[in-house]
Amino acid sequence: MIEMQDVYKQYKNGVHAINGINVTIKSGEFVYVVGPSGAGKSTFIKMMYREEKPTSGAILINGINLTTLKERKVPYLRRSLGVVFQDFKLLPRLTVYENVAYALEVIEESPKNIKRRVLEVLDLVKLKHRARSLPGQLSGGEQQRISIARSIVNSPKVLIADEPTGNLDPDTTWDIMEIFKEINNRGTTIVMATHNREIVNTIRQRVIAIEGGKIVRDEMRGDYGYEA
Amino acid sequence: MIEMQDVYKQYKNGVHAINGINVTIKSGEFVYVVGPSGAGKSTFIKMMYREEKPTSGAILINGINLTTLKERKVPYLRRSLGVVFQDFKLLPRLTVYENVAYALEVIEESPKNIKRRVLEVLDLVKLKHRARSLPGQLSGGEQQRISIARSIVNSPKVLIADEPTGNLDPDTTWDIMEIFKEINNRGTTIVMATHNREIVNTIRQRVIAIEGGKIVRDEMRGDYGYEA
Amino acid sequence: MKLRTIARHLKEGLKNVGRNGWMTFASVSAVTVTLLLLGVFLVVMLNINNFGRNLEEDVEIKVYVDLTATDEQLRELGETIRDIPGVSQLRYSSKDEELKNLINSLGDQGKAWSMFEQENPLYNAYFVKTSDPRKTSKVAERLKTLDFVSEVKYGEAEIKRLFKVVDISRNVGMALVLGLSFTAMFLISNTIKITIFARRREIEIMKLVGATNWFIRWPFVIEGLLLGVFGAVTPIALIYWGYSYAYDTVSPMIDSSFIRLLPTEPFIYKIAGVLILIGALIGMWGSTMSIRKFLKV
Amino acid sequence: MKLRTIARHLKEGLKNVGRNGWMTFASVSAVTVTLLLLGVFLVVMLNINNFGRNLEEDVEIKVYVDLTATDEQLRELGETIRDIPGVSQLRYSSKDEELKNLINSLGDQGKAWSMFEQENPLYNAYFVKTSDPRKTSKVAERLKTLDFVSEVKYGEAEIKRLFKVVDISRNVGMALVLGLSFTAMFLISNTIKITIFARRREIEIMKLVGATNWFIRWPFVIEGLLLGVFGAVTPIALIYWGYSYAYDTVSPMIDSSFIRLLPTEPFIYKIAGVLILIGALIGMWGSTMSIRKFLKV
Ligand SMILES: Nc1ncnc2c1ncn2[C@@H]1O[C@H](COP(=O)(O)OP(=O)(O)OP(=O)(O)O)[C@@H](O)[C@H]1O
Ligand SMILES: Nc1ncnc2c1ncn2[C@@H]1O[C@H](COP(=O)(O)OP(=O)(O)OP(=O)(O)O)[C@@H](O)[C@H]1O
Ligand SMILES: [Mg+2]
Ligand SMILES: [Mg+2]
Repeated sequence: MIEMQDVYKQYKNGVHAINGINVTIKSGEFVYVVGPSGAGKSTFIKMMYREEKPTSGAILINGINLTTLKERKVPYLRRSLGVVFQDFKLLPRLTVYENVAYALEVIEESPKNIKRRVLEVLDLVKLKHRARSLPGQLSGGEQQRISIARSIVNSPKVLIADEPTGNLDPDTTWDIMEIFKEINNRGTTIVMATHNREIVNTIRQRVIAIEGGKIVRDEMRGDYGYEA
Repeated sequence: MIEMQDVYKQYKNGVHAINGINVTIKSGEFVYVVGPSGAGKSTFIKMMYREEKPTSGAILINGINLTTLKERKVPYLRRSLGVVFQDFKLLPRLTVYENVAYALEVIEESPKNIKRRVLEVLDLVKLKHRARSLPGQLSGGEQQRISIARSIVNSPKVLIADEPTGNLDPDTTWDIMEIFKEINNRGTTIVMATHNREIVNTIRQRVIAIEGGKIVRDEMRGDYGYEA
Repeated sequence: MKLRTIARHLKEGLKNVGRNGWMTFASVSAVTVTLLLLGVFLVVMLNINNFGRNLEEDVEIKVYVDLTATDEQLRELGETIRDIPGVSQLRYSSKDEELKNLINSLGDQGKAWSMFEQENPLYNAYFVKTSDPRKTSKVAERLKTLDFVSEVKYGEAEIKRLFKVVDISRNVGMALVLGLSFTAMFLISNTIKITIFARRREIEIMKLVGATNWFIRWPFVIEGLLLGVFGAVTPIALIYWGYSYAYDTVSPMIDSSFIRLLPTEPFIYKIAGVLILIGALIGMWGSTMSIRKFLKV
Repeated sequence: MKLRTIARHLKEGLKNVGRNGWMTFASVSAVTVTLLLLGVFLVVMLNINNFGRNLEEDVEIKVYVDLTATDEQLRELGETIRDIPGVSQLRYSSKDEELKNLINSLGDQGKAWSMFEQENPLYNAYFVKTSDPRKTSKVAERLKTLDFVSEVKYGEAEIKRLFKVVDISRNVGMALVLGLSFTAMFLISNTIKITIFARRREIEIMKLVGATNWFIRWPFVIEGLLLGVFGAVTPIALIYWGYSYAYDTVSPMIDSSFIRLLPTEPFIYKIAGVLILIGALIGMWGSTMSIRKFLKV
């Protein structure tokens, strides 16, 4: 369960990115986060895995209070999550295989299990044949899929994805959404920021719309809104 | 005018990204380049501003033969183009303003003109208020818009855009497309790789579909194809 | 930490050395150059130090014996001197030998003096060396109090000057070696710091996917260790080769009593040990310190 | 290149120094430490060199004059000697003065010899110094051929040994300074190289938006120049302060004739010049060389 209470976030340069957010996301939910560019979606998401700390307010994830969580404990929080970053955040010197394996190495998984799991998820995102490439040798969409593969490789309880399909063509996007739906069906909570109206309007789920750092809409089986 | 004759591109790691492309794009045309992830769209585009050299074949842009162009002359080619990179390629240590200004500084524009033009295009992409931020302090979509601003600031004869709306919400996407259409109306050739079916199917233009490094479709007022 | 994780860190540290190609080369060569400098310097300074010690050991006290002393008393005096604490060597020279030495030392001109051979105005003398040259003046004072000792000479002024020169060069040398060591440490850790700074994004990413600080740190520490050790190899080889060569070819050419090079064998191994230790420790320390500030993500 | 572009490059180079914060600090401090080391070393070596020169200048040739020479002939000999090329100083000492010196130098024991004052077995002597101490033996050979010269002495063996010692320390010193200079250059340019390596993506981006190589290069060159100059400031200040202090407090304590420090004034300025020049040139050269390989995009 994810809970935010009265959360505000002001960046060091003075920008108010989040201006009072109260929200509860139950275990097993699938939530879209939508909103215009610069609305605060990524900030909202970054606070969940503690890349950013809120200026005020409280955030709870599965009972862990992120605002009082000790620095030392943060890695253990992150291991229970899977994160797809908007800018991929792949390790440039590691191969695709090693990048995905890294998320399992940190939890000291056995080499045999690592190998099995990594090849499994690479196959899932259709990039097994690129296992030995470096991230710099991949196309934009391929990098994004590696980031997705890494986020699900450790079978996280919560999957947080920041625009996971921005660099993907519609077919691949649907493939990825199939994967997400299946993971969700197995009980994983999914929070996904997206600009993709087609997806939001087709796979109907809870929609949280953020604008100017505030939640302006929160519908259980919502649509994308913002008709052009 | 852009012309490719029998172009092949094999990357150093052995991947055949482009496998025999012949295409002519006339001055003032507006061309979408579509295709699945990893099809070779970015490679196709990178060869136009000579980030990548073809393994064989010839590329001509406005009469300049890129395959025989001297290293020394490459900067002058690039100055006549505007490029929106898929990964933005902003200078991390320069502010938003300085990033956009850089494209004018290299052509030794006068400081007065630089200031006027830069503020003009920042206004156009609605990021004038972020002029003094660093790229790292921007949201994904904001960075993308800076990259767009930089690509049009020197009023290029050819605008090459690699997925310029991947990180933008639909409203902002339409704003950017308005800008592109206007530039195109003033005579600028536009080549734009995109995954956005909505745009391609709404603003009907020439569509070049690439798959496996080959042109599989080239229609004058085409649609996105690939129905999900 | 599981055993396989330790193995993983070792493997990863080793791999990083290869992965960072150019950066590794730059770091290793900075370490190489710095340690080479430090090594050469150490070799030179330890040798100069040794020259100084040899010089000091040349210092002798001359004890002139009263002419009234009988042979028996002369012998007894010799034994008394030998028993004084701090005396390490004793040599006797009769007044006839002394005159011969004087005449010789005056060269051709001295021949004019040879007529005094019948009527020698000189004294019998004992030549004393002390175990620690710094004790010379104390031993000399003691000698003065003995019976039948007519005069004690040891070139007080010269000895003081010599000690001063030796002390100055020794202190300057020590200061330079110390300064150079700190410089070496600073430069090596600085270089490592910059290369790690260039990888701060990677460290951030590692943290974001759930790595603990130690999980990230270990491969870096091992990498630093390897950089330091690799960087120490060339200087050690060069110094070994160069010093052996210098010792074998230069030292026979020097016919001086005090300018002698330290023998190659144990000396070079000590230098090698010092260099490899500095390389390894600074390498590890440098990377540990450097990543610290990037771990706060 | 337009004037405003030159101004832009200057401004940009200066800005970069500020923008790169930590990297600038790391580079400047590497330059600082290296140049400080080099500076201290230069100071020490130049002084040792100077000691050597002073030592050499102490070398004298003794010319003993035949007792048969009249006062007139003695005077003429003096003039002839003065005219020999290479002779720079000439001092006369009569045989009576010589005897006094000898008796004094023998200390208490010498008193026994004072009875010879009536019947002096010594010679009158000229003391000759040469303009270049290395010419001593040549001048000595020439002196031997003159009339009324009975003997020429100049401690051949001692001089050769002295020269050997001076030569060895001078050569070792020169080699160390040279080695250290190269090391300094290498380390400085290496550090700059690494910091630029960390910015290679930026250089790539600049090229991709149409910058020519020189447009990219200039700010880097200026930045390198500034890094070098900034890095030279601290060493110069420290050496200036330290040497002035050493000169004012240490030199009065040293009562030796040949261990004298070089006077502060023109000496320190030369050192400062050398350091700032090395800093600036290597800084510029380092950045120019380093960005070269990243400009091929
Ligand atoms: N590190 C930062 N420092 C300062 N300001 C920031 C930082 N990151 C984001 N911002 C600002 O905070 C606001 C919200 O940014 P955020 O990244 O959350 O937007 P977003 O909703 O994810 O937008 P997008 O759809 O473009 O990714 C923006 O105005 C942005 O400029
Ligand atoms: N620098 C590189 N080195 C080696 N292979 C590369 C490199 N860049 C791209 N590739 C490979 O070339 C193929 C085409 O890549 P390209 O980036 O052109 O695809 P794309 O059509 O732009 O895909 P996307 O829509 O995901 O951006 C891919 O299979 C990719 O893995
Ligand atoms: Mg975002
Ligand atoms: Mg692409």
